[in-house]
Amino acid sequence: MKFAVLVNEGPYTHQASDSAFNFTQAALEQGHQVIRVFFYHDGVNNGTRLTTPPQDDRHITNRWSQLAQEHDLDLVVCVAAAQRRGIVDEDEQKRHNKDVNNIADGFRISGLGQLIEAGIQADRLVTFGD
Amino acid sequence: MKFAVLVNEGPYTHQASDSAFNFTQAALEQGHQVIRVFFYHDGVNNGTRLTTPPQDDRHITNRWSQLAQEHDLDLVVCVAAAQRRGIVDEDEQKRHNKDVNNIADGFRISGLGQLIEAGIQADRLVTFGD
Amino acid sequence: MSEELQSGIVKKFLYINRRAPHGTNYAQEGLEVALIGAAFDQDVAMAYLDDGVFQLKTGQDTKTIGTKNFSATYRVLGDYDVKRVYVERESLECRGLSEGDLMPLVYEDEDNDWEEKPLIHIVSAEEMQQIIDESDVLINF
Amino acid sequence: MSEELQSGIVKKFLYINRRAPHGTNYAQEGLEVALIGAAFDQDVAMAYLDDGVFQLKTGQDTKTIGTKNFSATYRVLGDYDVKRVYVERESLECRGLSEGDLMPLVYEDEDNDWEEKPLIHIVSAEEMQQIIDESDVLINF
Amino acid sequence: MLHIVNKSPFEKNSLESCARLSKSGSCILLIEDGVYGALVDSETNEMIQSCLRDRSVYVLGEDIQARGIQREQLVMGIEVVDYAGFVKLTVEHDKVQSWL
Amino acid sequence: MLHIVNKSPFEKNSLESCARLSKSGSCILLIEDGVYGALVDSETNEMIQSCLRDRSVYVLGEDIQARGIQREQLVMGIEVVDYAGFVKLTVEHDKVQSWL
Repeated sequence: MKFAVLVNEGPYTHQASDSAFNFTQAALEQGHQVIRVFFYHDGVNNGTRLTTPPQDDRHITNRWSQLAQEHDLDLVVCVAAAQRRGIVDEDEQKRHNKDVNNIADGFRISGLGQLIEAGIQADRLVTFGD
Repeated sequence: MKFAVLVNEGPYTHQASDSAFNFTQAALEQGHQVIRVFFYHDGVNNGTRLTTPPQDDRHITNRWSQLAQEHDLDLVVCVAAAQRRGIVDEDEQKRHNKDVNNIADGFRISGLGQLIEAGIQADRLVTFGD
Repeated sequence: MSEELQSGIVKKFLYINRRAPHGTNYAQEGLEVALIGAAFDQDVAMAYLDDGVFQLKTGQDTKTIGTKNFSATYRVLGDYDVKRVYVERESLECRGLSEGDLMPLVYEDEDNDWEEKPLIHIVSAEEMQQIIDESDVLINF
Repeated sequence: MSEELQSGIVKKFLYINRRAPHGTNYAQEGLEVALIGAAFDQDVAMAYLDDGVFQLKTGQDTKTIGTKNFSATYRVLGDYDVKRVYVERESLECRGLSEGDLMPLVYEDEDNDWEEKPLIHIVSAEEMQQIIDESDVLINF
Repeated sequence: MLHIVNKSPFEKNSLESCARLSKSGSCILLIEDGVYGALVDSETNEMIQSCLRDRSVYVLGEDIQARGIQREQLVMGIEVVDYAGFVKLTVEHDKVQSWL
Repeated sequence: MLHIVNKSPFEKNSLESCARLSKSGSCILLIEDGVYGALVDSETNEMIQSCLRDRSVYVLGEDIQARGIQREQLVMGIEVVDYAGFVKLTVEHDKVQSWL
């Protein structure tokens, strides 16, 4: 079965990103396909490579990056939400004349259309948020 | 009178940062002193220079930076909360071996002790959050 | 748009709005999705319930708080192929509001000489149950 | 610590915890402030009310959800000069909990041959009103 | 003492907790989505009435205007202040509690 | 249809709205702080009882364990699933509504 996952909250502050990760992992373990994980609202904050949580805590962003690499996941950060919250990839960096970018490995920034497309193509859309 | 302001939410998602800004401005206009604005929890996300909100919208981070410059405000981002959320200054960049930093003008990263100190030194601590 | 999308899958999208405007920006970002969704030729409806009904309140003016005033955007929903806007009656009543407190949203009916028709349907909780249950993709704000 | 702080201002700090643990990390970040606050020689108390009472529930184990288990940290509150922990009875009762569901927190009384004493005081809403009203600095989590 | 409530009483328990745990004689200020608690004819009316019995209740004018609420729609006895008045309330009261 | 509730019913109105707007025969899963809604002897007991009358109610085992809730403390009739069971519920039901 084809799943799409929507994550509306940033890392650590709310459990949403943890729950979405655990759900995605469990779905993959059962042989399902996860066609896209879409990060919206504060969820875009999962996609920065600049976090350094305490060493005895999980590294939420790295965990997503690794899962994406292992399962060829499509991790999409909403561009409109990212602009408001300061998540920037190379293209956005150039377009908005920023000196640096902060996107993490395995994440890409794209439009809201990617969420709607996921809703059309997936058999199930499961949302995690606040 | 000496005020301290605590901001617990990031820009745009919640009104907290807007309310804190409006309150701080009104307090300064009445001749009060604002000895510190402390950004905690998701509030640390106010301190990134990488946001580019739509042109017809307010620029929350720049607004704080400008107010800080005009009134010599002390904008402090909580280091523990910043590490979990990817807000990094030059020192943090070196310490954690990051390739870039993203702190905005007029903000500095420091410890939670700065919040307690503000609570001791200010006549009033006013909190804005979710 | 990809080929698969042009192949004609049409799903019922329901955007469920349960939060007040301005205190958070879910309302604003929810509108953005609805407008962008128009390009995908899907069957799109909006549901307003709980504090979401406050989003449709007349007379909103955010100049005073310095945030973006997006409430005018609701008026263009009809132009973006959103033909059904459902508001739960129980949510209105619980908040001391009635239909007269809501912005009068309309759309132009292309099958009927572009006649202006009301976009808002006030429905009971039971009808809202049905509307939710009959939708294919539910996105919450 | 600055000179001014060493000059001896002592304020009553009350950390008010109203949120459940794990669903958000306010509980964890609230504990961090309380522990760091110990270095400032202030009069520090903790209040647990509403869903905050769930923070003190026995038997929490976050291995299953992969988040950090900070519930052991409550046991060291006494070592960090937090001498008073107030829990509102009404909040417990409304949630079907009683004192027996809470971790037994203690501190060692230095004025009394380091005798172990209970840290938790179950108080009524009226007493909690008074505790809040008598504090100087209120920080909410 | 000044108590601030910024959440809708229809969505969250902040106003309810404030009503239960603020002392007689204290002051309550509704801001942000908290201003919806001031609406007349709503189901939370009784909660705010009980506050008005022995406490003063204010609502932030900027926030009611943003939400399209007219003064006539407010429960009788609630006073409107602007941000300057908000600052004055924090000066008049010796401490501030935000029921987030 | 599967309805997911992730907020404590003592703090937010999510479970209440889910109870009002989910159809008879549907399925409700409590996760994150939503699991507190499954506690026996609490004031929200009636809400969950009304759901159990014509809907099935599940609670996520990982989330009750994290919060120190024992199975004996759950309202009778609520079933416990793990993340694998959560995935199965989303497969068995043709759509998913999250009451955030």
